[in-house]
Amino acid sequence: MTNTLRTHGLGISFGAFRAVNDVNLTLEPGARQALIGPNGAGKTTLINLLTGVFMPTRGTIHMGDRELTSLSAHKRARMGLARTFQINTLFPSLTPLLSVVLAISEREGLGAVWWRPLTRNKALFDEAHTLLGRLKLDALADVPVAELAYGKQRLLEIALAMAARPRILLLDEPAAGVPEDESGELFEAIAELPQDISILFIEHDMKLVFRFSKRISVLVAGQILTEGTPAEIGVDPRVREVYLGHAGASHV
Amino acid sequence: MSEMLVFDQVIAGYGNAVVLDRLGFSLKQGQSLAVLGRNGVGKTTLLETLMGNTRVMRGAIRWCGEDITRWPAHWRVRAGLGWVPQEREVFPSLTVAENLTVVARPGRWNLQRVYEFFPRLKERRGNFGNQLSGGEQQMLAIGRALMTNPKLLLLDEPMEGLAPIIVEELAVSIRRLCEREGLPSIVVEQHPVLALEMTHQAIVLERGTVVHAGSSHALANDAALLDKLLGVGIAVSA
Amino acid sequence: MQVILFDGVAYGMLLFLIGVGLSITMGLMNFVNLAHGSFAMVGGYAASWLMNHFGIGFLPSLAAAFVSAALVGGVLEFFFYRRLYRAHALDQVLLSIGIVFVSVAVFTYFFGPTIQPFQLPAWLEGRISLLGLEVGRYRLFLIGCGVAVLACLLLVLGKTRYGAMVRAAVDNQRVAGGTGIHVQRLFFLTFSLGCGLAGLGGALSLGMLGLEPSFPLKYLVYFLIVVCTGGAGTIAGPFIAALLIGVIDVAGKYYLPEAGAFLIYVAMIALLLVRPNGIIPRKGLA
Amino acid sequence: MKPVPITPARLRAAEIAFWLALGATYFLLPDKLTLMSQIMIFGLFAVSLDMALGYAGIITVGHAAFFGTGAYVAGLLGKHGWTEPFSGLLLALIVCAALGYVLSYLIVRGADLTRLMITLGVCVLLAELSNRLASITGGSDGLQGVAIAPVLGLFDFDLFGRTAFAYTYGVVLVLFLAVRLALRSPFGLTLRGIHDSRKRMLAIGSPVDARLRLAYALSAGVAGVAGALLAQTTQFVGIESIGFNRSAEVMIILVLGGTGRLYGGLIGAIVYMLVHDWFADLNPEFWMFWLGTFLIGAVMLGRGGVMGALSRLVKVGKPS
Amino acid sequence: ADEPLRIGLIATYSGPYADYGRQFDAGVALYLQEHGGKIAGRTVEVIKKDTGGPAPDLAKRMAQELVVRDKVGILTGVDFSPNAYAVSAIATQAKVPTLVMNAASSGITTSSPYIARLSFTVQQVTEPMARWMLKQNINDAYTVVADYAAGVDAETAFKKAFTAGGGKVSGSVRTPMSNPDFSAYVQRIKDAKPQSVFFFFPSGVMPPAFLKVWKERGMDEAGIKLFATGDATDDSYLEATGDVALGLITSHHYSYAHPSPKNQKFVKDFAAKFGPTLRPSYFAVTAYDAMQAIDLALAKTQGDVSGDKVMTALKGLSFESPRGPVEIDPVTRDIVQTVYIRKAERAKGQIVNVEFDKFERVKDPAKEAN
Ligand SMILES: Nc1ncnc2c1ncn2[C@@H]1O[C@H](COP(=O)(O)OP(=O)(O)OP(=O)(O)O)[C@@H](O)[C@H]1O
Ligand SMILES: Nc1ncnc2c1ncn2[C@@H]1O[C@H](COP(=O)(O)OP(=O)(O)OP(=O)(O)O)[C@@H](O)[C@H]1O
Ligand SMILES: [Mg+2]
Ligand SMILES: [Mg+2]
Repeated sequence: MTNTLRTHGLGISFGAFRAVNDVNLTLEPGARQALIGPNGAGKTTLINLLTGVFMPTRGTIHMGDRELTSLSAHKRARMGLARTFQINTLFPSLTPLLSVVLAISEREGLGAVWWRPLTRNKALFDEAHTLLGRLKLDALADVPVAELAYGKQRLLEIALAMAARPRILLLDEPAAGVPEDESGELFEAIAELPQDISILFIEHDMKLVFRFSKRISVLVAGQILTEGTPAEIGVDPRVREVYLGHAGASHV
Repeated sequence: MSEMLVFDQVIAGYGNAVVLDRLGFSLKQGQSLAVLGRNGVGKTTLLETLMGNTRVMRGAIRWCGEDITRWPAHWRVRAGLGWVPQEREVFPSLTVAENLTVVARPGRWNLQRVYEFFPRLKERRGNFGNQLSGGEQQMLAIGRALMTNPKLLLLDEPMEGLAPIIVEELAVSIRRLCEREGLPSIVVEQHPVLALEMTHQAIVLERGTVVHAGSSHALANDAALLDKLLGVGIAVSA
Repeated sequence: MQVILFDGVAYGMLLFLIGVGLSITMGLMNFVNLAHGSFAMVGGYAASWLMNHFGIGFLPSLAAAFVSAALVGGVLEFFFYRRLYRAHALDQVLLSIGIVFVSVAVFTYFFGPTIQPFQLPAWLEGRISLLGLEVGRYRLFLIGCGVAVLACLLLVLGKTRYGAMVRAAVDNQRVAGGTGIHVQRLFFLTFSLGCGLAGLGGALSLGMLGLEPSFPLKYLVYFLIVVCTGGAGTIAGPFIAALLIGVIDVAGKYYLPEAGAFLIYVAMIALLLVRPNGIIPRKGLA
Repeated sequence: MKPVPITPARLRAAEIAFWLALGATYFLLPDKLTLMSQIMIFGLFAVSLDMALGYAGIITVGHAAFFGTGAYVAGLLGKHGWTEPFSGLLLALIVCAALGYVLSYLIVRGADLTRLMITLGVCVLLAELSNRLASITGGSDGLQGVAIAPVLGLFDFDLFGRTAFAYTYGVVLVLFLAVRLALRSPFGLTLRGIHDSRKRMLAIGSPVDARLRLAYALSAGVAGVAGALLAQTTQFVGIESIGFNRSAEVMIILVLGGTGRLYGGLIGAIVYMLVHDWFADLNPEFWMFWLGTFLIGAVMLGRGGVMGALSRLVKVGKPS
Repeated sequence: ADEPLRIGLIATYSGPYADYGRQFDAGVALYLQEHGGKIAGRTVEVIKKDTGGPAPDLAKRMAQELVVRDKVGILTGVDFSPNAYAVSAIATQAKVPTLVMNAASSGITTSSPYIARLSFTVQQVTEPMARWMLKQNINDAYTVVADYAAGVDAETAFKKAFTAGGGKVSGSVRTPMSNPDFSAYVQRIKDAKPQSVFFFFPSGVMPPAFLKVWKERGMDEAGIKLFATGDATDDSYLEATGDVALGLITSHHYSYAHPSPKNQKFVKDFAAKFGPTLRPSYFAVTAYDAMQAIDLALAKTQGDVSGDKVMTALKGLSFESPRGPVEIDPVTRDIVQTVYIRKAERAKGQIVNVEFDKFERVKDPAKEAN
């Protein structure tokens, strides 16, 4: 069974406005693919379509040979489609540890188990600690999320997505607000994820995009303008004009 | 009287937690300032304190010679502080146009000029605040601050989430605002190179206090110092 | 048939008039103000007291009802409400219930537990012929008032910056303050306006409902129905909801009297199932 | 004012002390036993509301729908010859949980205000229905002729309310422990997550609506037991058991005690009902003034109810 | 006997029905004042408990506490039927004589042998109205009642008596208890054009609201006659109800304007004690009578308050009340009294129920039948 994520003619309209229009996108297993494009191009909306936050007005989404198009968000998540949010969407009153434990317990299908204390399940906590350690959040494991600095919250976003042991990971500007050196580390951590996980990430930081992606899709005004390797995209004059400005050249 | 803004040994935080610890610096009239530092050192808290959203336990903040430490936020805006919060925080139940007009104060900046500055906002003017893309929200937050016709812009990571081409343009524009229109800014940034390019002065924070203060130009050209303060060796080489 | 429709509309207007203040304090300002009826009661007692003891006319008494309720609202806002704008909705519930209890006891103490005497002025009594239809004058008057209040509010809240400022401040007080909005004054005025409208509604209800100290508890459910089915935070929403509910209730009781007590709630639930965010959902929260 | 740190072990000790103290009122307040029983019943009712409101975040002002249904189930059983008390409770639990589950389909889908109004509407409709079905329920005169056999075949419900107290105490304790367990289980954590961010819960694969339905049904079942307890110990069911006023009252109790804090419901019931009883004895006409002042004072002094205030005074440290 | 006589008074002192408790208190206080604060030679201590309206669990708890903790000898008050039913269990269990001052559901006295009633039953005041209407050659009626137990009792009793006497009930409607606008119902009646309408609403806000619409709709001009039980013209509410009440014919056991000397003294003393604005309503009279009944019963038992003795003494007791002669049925322990037909009129600037016809020694018809 392959885990290729494929969309066909995918689109959504808000009123008369076509935020995403006729997108054919393929995400191969093990992909490290970047999705770039001007502000308001529809990148986040596309991820929302893929994860089931929005239902498309047109087109289809397949994962392997299963059609996801009208599946609800949590079912897609169960199938291994995890994401982070561009604007932090965390559990402010929980601690990072409990947040991750929660994500793991839902992954394990324990969410409806009400007759057994949580603490009885040591494995959950061990796994959570390991994961937090990997993202250098272990020191903050018991601080309420609401009190974490923004950058740490960004990391927790990723931790929550990873806790789901995803097969496909969709990252919406994971490094925004994270200092440069750490964002590099962060991306390295992501790149080191098992090769069978496919990753699609949105990022406006071209250093990161060019360093970590193997393939780049460029979305403009809701449509895929072009796709290609970093080298190809970096020199594409159309991409430069609408998106990169002078930034592209310096990274190629 | 050439000091525009002075932080005098400010101790401030949230509830009982101290975040800014005897933080002090001053900024001259017409100069813009970069605030650098790693995650969680208190950059945002500095701006929040300037806007009166934290609890100041000791010290004073002087703006154009007046002690504004205890002023309510809306007085500070009237006195010329224009704030762009870190998480953008546009008003979700107002349209783009309303988000802008609702805070409007008389001056050079009006709806039309903001739309010229960010054409994208004009296209999306009927959308509600929560129906915007991340970058559009960022533009709106900046536009909203401009609409208050401030004397000093407070930008908390303004470039976050913006497309490279817009970042480039915005950096140029912010510098130009300072030079041509006399509207300086305090810029909090994760990308020191960018921030230092845009500003005259720079301070570096660590655990809520200033560990370095100097000219932006000097700091930008001192790779070793930057690396020591911020650990961004890779970035500087670019 | 037309009479039933007319009665329904008039009843709906009454619901709108006593509920609209709540769509400002609760809908617009997001303060779960269960004490709305207490302010309506202040207005009602003010009007009936002025009329009974000083022989003041009905119309001036209505104005007085608005002013007195707005004043009481302003005072309570200053001492209590303003401290809880950012608090959890349930703390607001507790405060406002406390205020209801106190108001019930205070009015019982000063005015006794029975209903207030009230005599409509002669020009509002009886019926009048309108397009061949015999309709109650008072009901017609209520409709007039309802439309007038609706028009004023739409103008003030919709077309001016004031309304947008309130919404902004409710969305995010911290940032509203940080962009120059004087949130405290704005809320004070808006809250007083909501209370004033409640008072006006309370006074206008005198002609149909009996006014007694337990008024705030007795009609609480009706206020909530109007505001919530209409769509909190809008003015036109509650207006339409009130009309719909008024007509459904009156028509239902006329044609299907056995179902009398169920109708209004069934209608409400049905409306909410069809439109979970109210008839006119508050914008930007979709 | 710095919070005083306490260890989880101390917290456990405090919990045990709480229940011992509650049990000790049997000896300390022998002529207040009926009040104490009713306090525990309303405490349990408030705890059930807390599951829905505090933990699952379902704003409901119609919880008396289940309290009343439970009361009628137990009452009708007793009236028609099934007088064994425990099985009456069990049946009330099952019926109410089922009713809660069915109704949850109406309730879980909406936004806060919608939920508020739908729960309110359903509650009023059920109250009206029991008024209409007077031939079964006794309508507004109440259900008379409820007979309950001695508990365990040994202890008759006496005039002094001793049996009622002990019976109530036992049942409330058992149910409370069950609720406590549920809230400390993975399911409890899920509820906290949903409360914080529904969007994120969906993204980590949690079927949020199904979880909320489960919470609502469990909460309805517990509320039903509380109602059944009241019916059995008073051997009467008034139509007021099912009305909006009762829903509102239990909400006040819970909010006063503190939502989302497990003990909030019990503490709220103790404080509210004792204060109410005290003021009403002192001044039967104007106790509402004092009670209202008390409530206003309580919010002004501390948010989040009694438990909210307590939680600011102490901080549970990690076991060292 | 220097031990004071403790009497537990369970009533509504707060909320929408707070007038009931206020009137009870006034009646009790007046009687005690007239008798030097003593009954059967013992000083009386009245312990008040507020139920805040119909609240059976509360009422039962209060009864229990009164008996167990406060050691009262007698329970009284009890304004709502569910409260009475709930209290009856305590009365039986503790064998405490309980004198119901208002609760009007017929079955209450049957629910415990320790309950006697000094007020009235719904049926008792409804049936005479039906009979009287028939006497006036009104044989077509439409009934309107509030949809709760007492309303249904009134409807049933009226229908039974009216049809038994050859009348025809051409329509009936039950309105919800919480019903701000009566226009739909009144319009329905108007379109049905019955000869007459009989209505029953609990005293309080419902009757004035109904009467307002009745007037506005011009029902009198349409020739439809209106009748009700005296709950509609409760003296406590009558003045506030205003002109819309004028002309309404009602049946009840007490009017403030009852012309007997006993009542005139009662009213005068009442005004002297509580001021001119508070009128004694039928609640105050029952409370006054309940005290009188206790007094007479204890005189028979020589101050013994044990349940069985007091109940025996109460049975068959008859005395003169401000409402007229009353007696306690030895079999049912329910009151037997005169039911008057009255008309709301303006007299000396006040609106009062003027009695102009009566039915003597009316028993509770609901129990007669069995
Ligand atoms: N609910 C909505 N209703 C109407 N328009 C919407 C809605 N949500 C998003 N949009 C519009 O759709 C467009 C695409 O938004 P999206 O968030 O996908 O952009 P993006 O590519 O992620 O941009 P950015 O890089 O700035 O985050 C934007 O112009 C936005 O204004
Ligand atoms: N509301 C709050 N309550 C308590 N502590 C807080 C709160 N907000 C922030 N903090 C703490 O204050 C410190 C400084 O946070 P601040 O947001 O100012 O950092 P920052 O420098 O802006 O970081 P970033 O680069 O991530 O935006 C952090 O340690 C954070 O945990
Ligand atoms: Mg985006
Ligand atoms: Mg920051």
